Amino acid sequence: MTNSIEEIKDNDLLLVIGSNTTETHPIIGLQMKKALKKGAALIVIDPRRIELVKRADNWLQLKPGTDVALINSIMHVIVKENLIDRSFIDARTQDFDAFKESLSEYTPEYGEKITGVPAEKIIETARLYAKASSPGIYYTMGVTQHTHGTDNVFCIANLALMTGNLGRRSTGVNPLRGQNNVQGATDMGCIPNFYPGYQSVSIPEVREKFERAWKAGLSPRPGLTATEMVDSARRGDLKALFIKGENPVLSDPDINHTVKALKKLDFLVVQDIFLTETAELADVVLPAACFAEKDGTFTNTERRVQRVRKAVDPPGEAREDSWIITRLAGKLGYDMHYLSAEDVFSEAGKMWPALAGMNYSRIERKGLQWPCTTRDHPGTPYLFKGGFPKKKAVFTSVNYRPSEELPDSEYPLTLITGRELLQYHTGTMTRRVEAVNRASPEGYVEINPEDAAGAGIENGRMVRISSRRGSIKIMALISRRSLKGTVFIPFHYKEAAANMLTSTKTDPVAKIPELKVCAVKLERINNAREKEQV
Amino acid sequence: MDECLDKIIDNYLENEGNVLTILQDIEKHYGYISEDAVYRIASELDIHPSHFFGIASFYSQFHLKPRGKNIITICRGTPCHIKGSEKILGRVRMELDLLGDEDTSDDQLFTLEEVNCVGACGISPVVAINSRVQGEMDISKMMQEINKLRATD
Amino acid sequence: MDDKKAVVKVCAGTGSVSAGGGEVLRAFENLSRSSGIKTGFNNRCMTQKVGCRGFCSRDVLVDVILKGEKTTYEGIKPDMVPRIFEEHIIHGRPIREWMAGDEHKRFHSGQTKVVLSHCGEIDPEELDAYAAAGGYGSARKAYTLMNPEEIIEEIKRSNLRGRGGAGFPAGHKWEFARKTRSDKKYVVCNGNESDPGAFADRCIMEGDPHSIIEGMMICARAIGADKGYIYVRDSYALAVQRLRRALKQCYEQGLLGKNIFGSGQDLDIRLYPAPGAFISGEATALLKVIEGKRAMPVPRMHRTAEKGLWNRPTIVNNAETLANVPGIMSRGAEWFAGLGTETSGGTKVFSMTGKVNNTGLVEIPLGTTLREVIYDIGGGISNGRNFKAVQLGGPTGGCIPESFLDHQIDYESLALAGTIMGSGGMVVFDQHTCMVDTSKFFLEITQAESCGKCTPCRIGIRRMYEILDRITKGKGRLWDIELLEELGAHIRTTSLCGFGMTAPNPVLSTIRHFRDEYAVHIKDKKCPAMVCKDLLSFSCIPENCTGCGMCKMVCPADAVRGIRKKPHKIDQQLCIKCGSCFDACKFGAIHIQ
Amino acid sequence: MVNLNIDGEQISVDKNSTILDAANKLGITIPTLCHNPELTTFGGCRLCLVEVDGNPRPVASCATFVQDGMQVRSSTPYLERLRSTNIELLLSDHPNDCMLCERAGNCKLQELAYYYGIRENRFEGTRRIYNTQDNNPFVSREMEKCVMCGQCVRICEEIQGARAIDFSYKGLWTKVTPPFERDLDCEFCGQCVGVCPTGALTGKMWSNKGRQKFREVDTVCSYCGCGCNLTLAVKKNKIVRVYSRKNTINEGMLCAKGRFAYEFVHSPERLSRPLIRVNPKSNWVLEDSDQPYGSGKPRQRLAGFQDFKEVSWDEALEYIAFKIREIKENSGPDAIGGLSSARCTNEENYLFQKLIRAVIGTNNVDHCARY
Repeated sequence: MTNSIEEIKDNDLLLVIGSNTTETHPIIGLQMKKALKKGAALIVIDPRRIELVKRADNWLQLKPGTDVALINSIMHVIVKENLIDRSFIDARTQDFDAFKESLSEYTPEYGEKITGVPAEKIIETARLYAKASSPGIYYTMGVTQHTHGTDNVFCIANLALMTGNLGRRSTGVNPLRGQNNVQGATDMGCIPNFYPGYQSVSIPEVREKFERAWKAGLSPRPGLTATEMVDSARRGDLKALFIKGENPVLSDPDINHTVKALKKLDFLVVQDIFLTETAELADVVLPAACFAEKDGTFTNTERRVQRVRKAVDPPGEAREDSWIITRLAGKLGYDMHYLSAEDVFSEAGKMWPALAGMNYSRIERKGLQWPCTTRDHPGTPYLFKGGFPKKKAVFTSVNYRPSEELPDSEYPLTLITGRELLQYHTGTMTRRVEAVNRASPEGYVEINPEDAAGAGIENGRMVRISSRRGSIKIMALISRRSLKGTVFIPFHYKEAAANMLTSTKTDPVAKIPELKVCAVKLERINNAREKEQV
Repeated sequence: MDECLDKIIDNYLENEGNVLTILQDIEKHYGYISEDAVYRIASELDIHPSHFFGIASFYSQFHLKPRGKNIITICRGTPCHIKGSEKILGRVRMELDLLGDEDTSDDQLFTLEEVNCVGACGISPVVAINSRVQGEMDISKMMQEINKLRATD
Repeated sequence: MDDKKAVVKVCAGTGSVSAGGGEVLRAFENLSRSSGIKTGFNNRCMTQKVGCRGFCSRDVLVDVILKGEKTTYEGIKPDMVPRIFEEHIIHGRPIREWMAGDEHKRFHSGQTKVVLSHCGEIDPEELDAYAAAGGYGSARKAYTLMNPEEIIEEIKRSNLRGRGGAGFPAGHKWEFARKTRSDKKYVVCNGNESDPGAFADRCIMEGDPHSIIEGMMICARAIGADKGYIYVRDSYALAVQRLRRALKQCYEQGLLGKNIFGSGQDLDIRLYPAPGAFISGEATALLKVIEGKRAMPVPRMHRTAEKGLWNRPTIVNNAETLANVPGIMSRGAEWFAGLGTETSGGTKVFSMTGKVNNTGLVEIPLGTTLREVIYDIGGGISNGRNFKAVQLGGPTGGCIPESFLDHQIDYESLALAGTIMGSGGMVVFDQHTCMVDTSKFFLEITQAESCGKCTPCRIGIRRMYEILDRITKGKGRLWDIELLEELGAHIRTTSLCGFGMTAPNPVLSTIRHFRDEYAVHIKDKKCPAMVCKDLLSFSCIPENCTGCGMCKMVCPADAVRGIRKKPHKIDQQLCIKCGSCFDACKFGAIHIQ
Repeated sequence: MVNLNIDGEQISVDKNSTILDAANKLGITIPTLCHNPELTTFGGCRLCLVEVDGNPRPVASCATFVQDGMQVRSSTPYLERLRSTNIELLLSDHPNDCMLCERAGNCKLQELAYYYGIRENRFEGTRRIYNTQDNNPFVSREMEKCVMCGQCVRICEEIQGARAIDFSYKGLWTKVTPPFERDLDCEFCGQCVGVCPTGALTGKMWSNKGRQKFREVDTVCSYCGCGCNLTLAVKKNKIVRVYSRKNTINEGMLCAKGRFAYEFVHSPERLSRPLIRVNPKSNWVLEDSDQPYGSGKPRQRLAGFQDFKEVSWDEALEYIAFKIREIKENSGPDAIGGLSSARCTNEENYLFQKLIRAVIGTNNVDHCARY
């Protein structure tokens, strides 16, 4: 997030794209509700009639995967009606003219044709956003989990730049992180091309700095992303995988593919708190401690580093991950010795200036938001106040590309996957909570009433959903939340796993799989319950 | 049933309606506040059903359960009380065999209600039988009325 | 009135309609029509429905005006109509024995009709009738000749005070709303009439709906409102119907809507029929209901005149208050102020019921004494019994004993006597009324009608009711009177809204004036008025009993034993103390102890 | 700014402050049950009454704006008697259940009753008695204990925007209910539980796990990215309830997962010893595995475990080190990869990528940022 959660309430316009915020980020949802109560306008861009739609001033129900066309046509209107922020563009950006040119064909009418959103709504949205004084854009995986996810993000950045809506309080672009410490894991360098603090592995000076600090030779080659590792394993190139606290069998696209790949590995280590579906395929399983059993820090979606504290002992011989990692490093002949979690934290701070100003006593009561470079730096509630790191922000022209797998006569529906309120991710944690299971006991496929009628399906019936990759049995939930021609499945339920169906096509840059669009078909089946009755 | 709901919703949309007017309409059409109707209208209009229940349960005029075929309303206003409405009430309860907080007879023929005042205090005690107000009521007149209604069933 | 025509006026208030007013009217209409064919008499006779005439104990009341001379009949039933028609209308011979007698004259002559002046005189369903009586002249004046400040000044000088209970000066209220800046302002007519037993507002709404609309128009002009609501309980079916019709006529005539009287000001008035609940009459609760919420009062951090409906300046005035406004504007503030006392101008309508000879609506100038009302207008206590107390202000008002009968009726002296003006309920009790039972009766209503929001009202009133209940059942404790006094004062002091602040009044006032009666209930387990049935026992006096069996027949509990022509006995175990045997016995053989 | 005097102390506050705000600023405690600064003013409990010179009646300090020159007394024998009577009234309609109540020791009503020394109750009478149980999975609703402070209704409407509950009925029988008194069916955020001053609303999973002498540990929620601050109440090495403090970034608000979904920590299915595979990887098919989660069975008896044997840490780590060295030697470091976790701490993630990069020697390290 460029801004803080606390700033949301002062937005005068909320533009929510591809984010079912009230279910996936309930507490950020509360801040949005506060803003709405204070009179903010709300624009929702989502194919589903999510809860926020009820409160929206404008709802753009686009066809899945047409985000680029939609945002480009919104920007077309902004240019055409001269609602751009010229002084901001001149002072703080470059390449605007070429970018402006690229928008010319995206008239609202053209946008309507591709996205299905009426041209008037596109025009109205453009005006509302461009004229707002402190608008905030909020998005999550609905924007990024596409083969053109990077393009979508560029579009959003362009939109904010051309209207000068960045670098102010309550004004910015805010991807909402879906997991407690995605931000931190990325910050800490658990990505193949960056060391901690987004320092590129391919820049020699940077590499040397880390080699000196870590007293080890480092590889200059950027590594593989998670999806690439799975592909590589299936090809037989990757021989060993160490998975810590992840359940790719359920969370990655195309489960059959993932399982085949993992089985093909020579050696798989899984370190987790439960015997997950992935762990069942492991050669060695290591029992880890959960969040309540260790000390450390999490970094939330607003870049706030906060203290995690040990409350209880882990069960049996389960150990904190840091204990396991340092012991293993020792066995491999590398001395990794730390007195405490804070010891590790201060090493990270030495390697990454944005964290250098923090220590545990500073964040004892309330966390700090990076960048926080010195011991008296108050942290950074919103980014780009004084300008962009590269001096001038670049406009990136993008063109609409259809999603990789579009519905056809054989697979006529588009599948969207996502989360629901009570269950969480692959269910490893929440499905072991009795109360959650009682309230959200089973998976379902949300089907538009018209599609359901077409297929002769009643509410609550078991149906079969298939894609080119696999098929699952699942309960039908007929609801107007879904756009006609699309179905939605939450991916928490292993017995009706959405990722049996999804495609492994990824974005060429970010390597994000296209989990939000794939083609499926729907069939009614006679469920067991029904047979018993007969 | 659906037509009924549509009418209620139309009335709401056309006449600056609110929860109260919808409840009045539901009561009018169904004779009580049907849970099913409330839930369907609530989802149609995106108003939470708790809003309806909070108001419906506030007024004695709204009924949360289906009612009998004939409604006997006994006024319990001050003048009627002084002129013996309690005696009539007790006798009718006995006659209809209503126990505890029951208000509808087992044969669903009668529902007995009390009202604070129907505004006809000059002719108290007042009883309304199927909204027909009858003044200067006494026990024997009351029994005749009940028997008449039983006979016509 | 054209004296060539015979005019028949049939009272058409709720009381009258339930007494057969509709049938009486139809009988007149039918006769008029049929006789018209025969005699060509039709043109001379017109029948009108008129609003309540206040004298409800003598319904159905019929006026026959022949050649300008008005004759009033009382207690008319449909089968009596042909004779009136034949003898009076056709032959000009009034029927003496059916004419309203002295009581009727007395009932009306003691009153000063201001708010009720149109009720019973003009057809409430016709705008023309109202206009013919000078209606909407005041509104025209307010919109075309006066500026808002002048209107407010006029109302202030008239000493008009809110007739809904608390008696806040109306002009001041309007001034607050006038001075508060807002994009929108509202005027709301409170026609909830919470008080069971009071029906003044209903009669005005039924009998003179246009006067309320005109009052609202003038108020809207004064404060700058362009939206009004008439809140009326939907069980007042006739009032709802008449108001709806009146509003429709106003829109048709351009009296409401855009650009009223060419003043450039708009006014839209909506009728808001809502279910009746006692608490809805409280202004903040009433506004919540219009907002579509539960009728729960909110703390008055701001005046409603400054922040009311949807947080906009809002005037909430009682129907009677608003109906007074046109008269003030046309006849002048001095005239109105002159009618009342120094602190409160004008008249007040009371709904007099209970054990008086003449019950009905009574309009008197403020400052009249209670004795005048009860004895002169009301004709004294019925059945020749003795006056015991009079309850004013409805279930949250207080009871006043005989010693206060010569006090003036105005806001201040009523407060001194421990009661309130309320919405004008007046119930007269005779010596056969038990004051403990009466208090319990009122608290039974108020404990159920509490909105449940604040602690003292929700739980406290219920507890007072329970204490009263045990006293009337002979289970009172020695300290119960003091406990009631403490709790009553506590509820009065700590409650959130006016409802809770006044709800203990019936108990506190009766303890104040009739403390001994409570003490007898508690210490001697006796009810001196023979009302609290748990403290009574019924027995048969063998010397008087003829064994006629009447008591046995009426006893709902089969508690009477005995064979014909032999003295009967009452089984104390079975007796439910309903009193039916006592009423049925013609020989005075039932003894109550 | 407005100057006023409370209990002899002078204070200057903003003109939109209430007397209660001003008193709080002075550190003067005025008892309340229904007041919550985040919510609209309710004015229902009538405990915060104060005396203001010139006013014939005490006023509710939560609902009265300050005025210049106001002389306020927050505590006099008269006021204390009024407060005590109101508590006594509340207790007359409250079950005598402190012995078993989850909130005993942490209950505002109990505390006030103690403070005012109310043992005998002069107002005993009808109590609300409700027999129906609310069968929702999360929130225990014992409405007999409700003091009608209305905080739950207001927070549900004003903050959560859910309106899942409202007041219903009237008089003594006024009650907070879901529509038609059905079972609570909402987002289960538990905001209502967080504000309830008594034992009327509690977490169902709290019951019989202990109610006092907790160790409170402040930490951060492990679900979504909002970073809500949690306080874990710990007793005998078990998390027994979860709540959030008001002065946190999430302002004391939580969602159903953060507040109620902590049971997994103590699940008997937790891994507790390192495992090494002994049987070949079976033909594992997802759809046919109908082993439900949360079956409550100890982990050894779950399907899946039969392919493994429990080993010591030393054995497991030696084995891993051996295999890694072997593969690195045969296929080079880039044949090895590591997937880290967005669940884990910054420190652990830092160490993990350091392990992969500095110890194994490859940049093949990633985590699930993309899902």
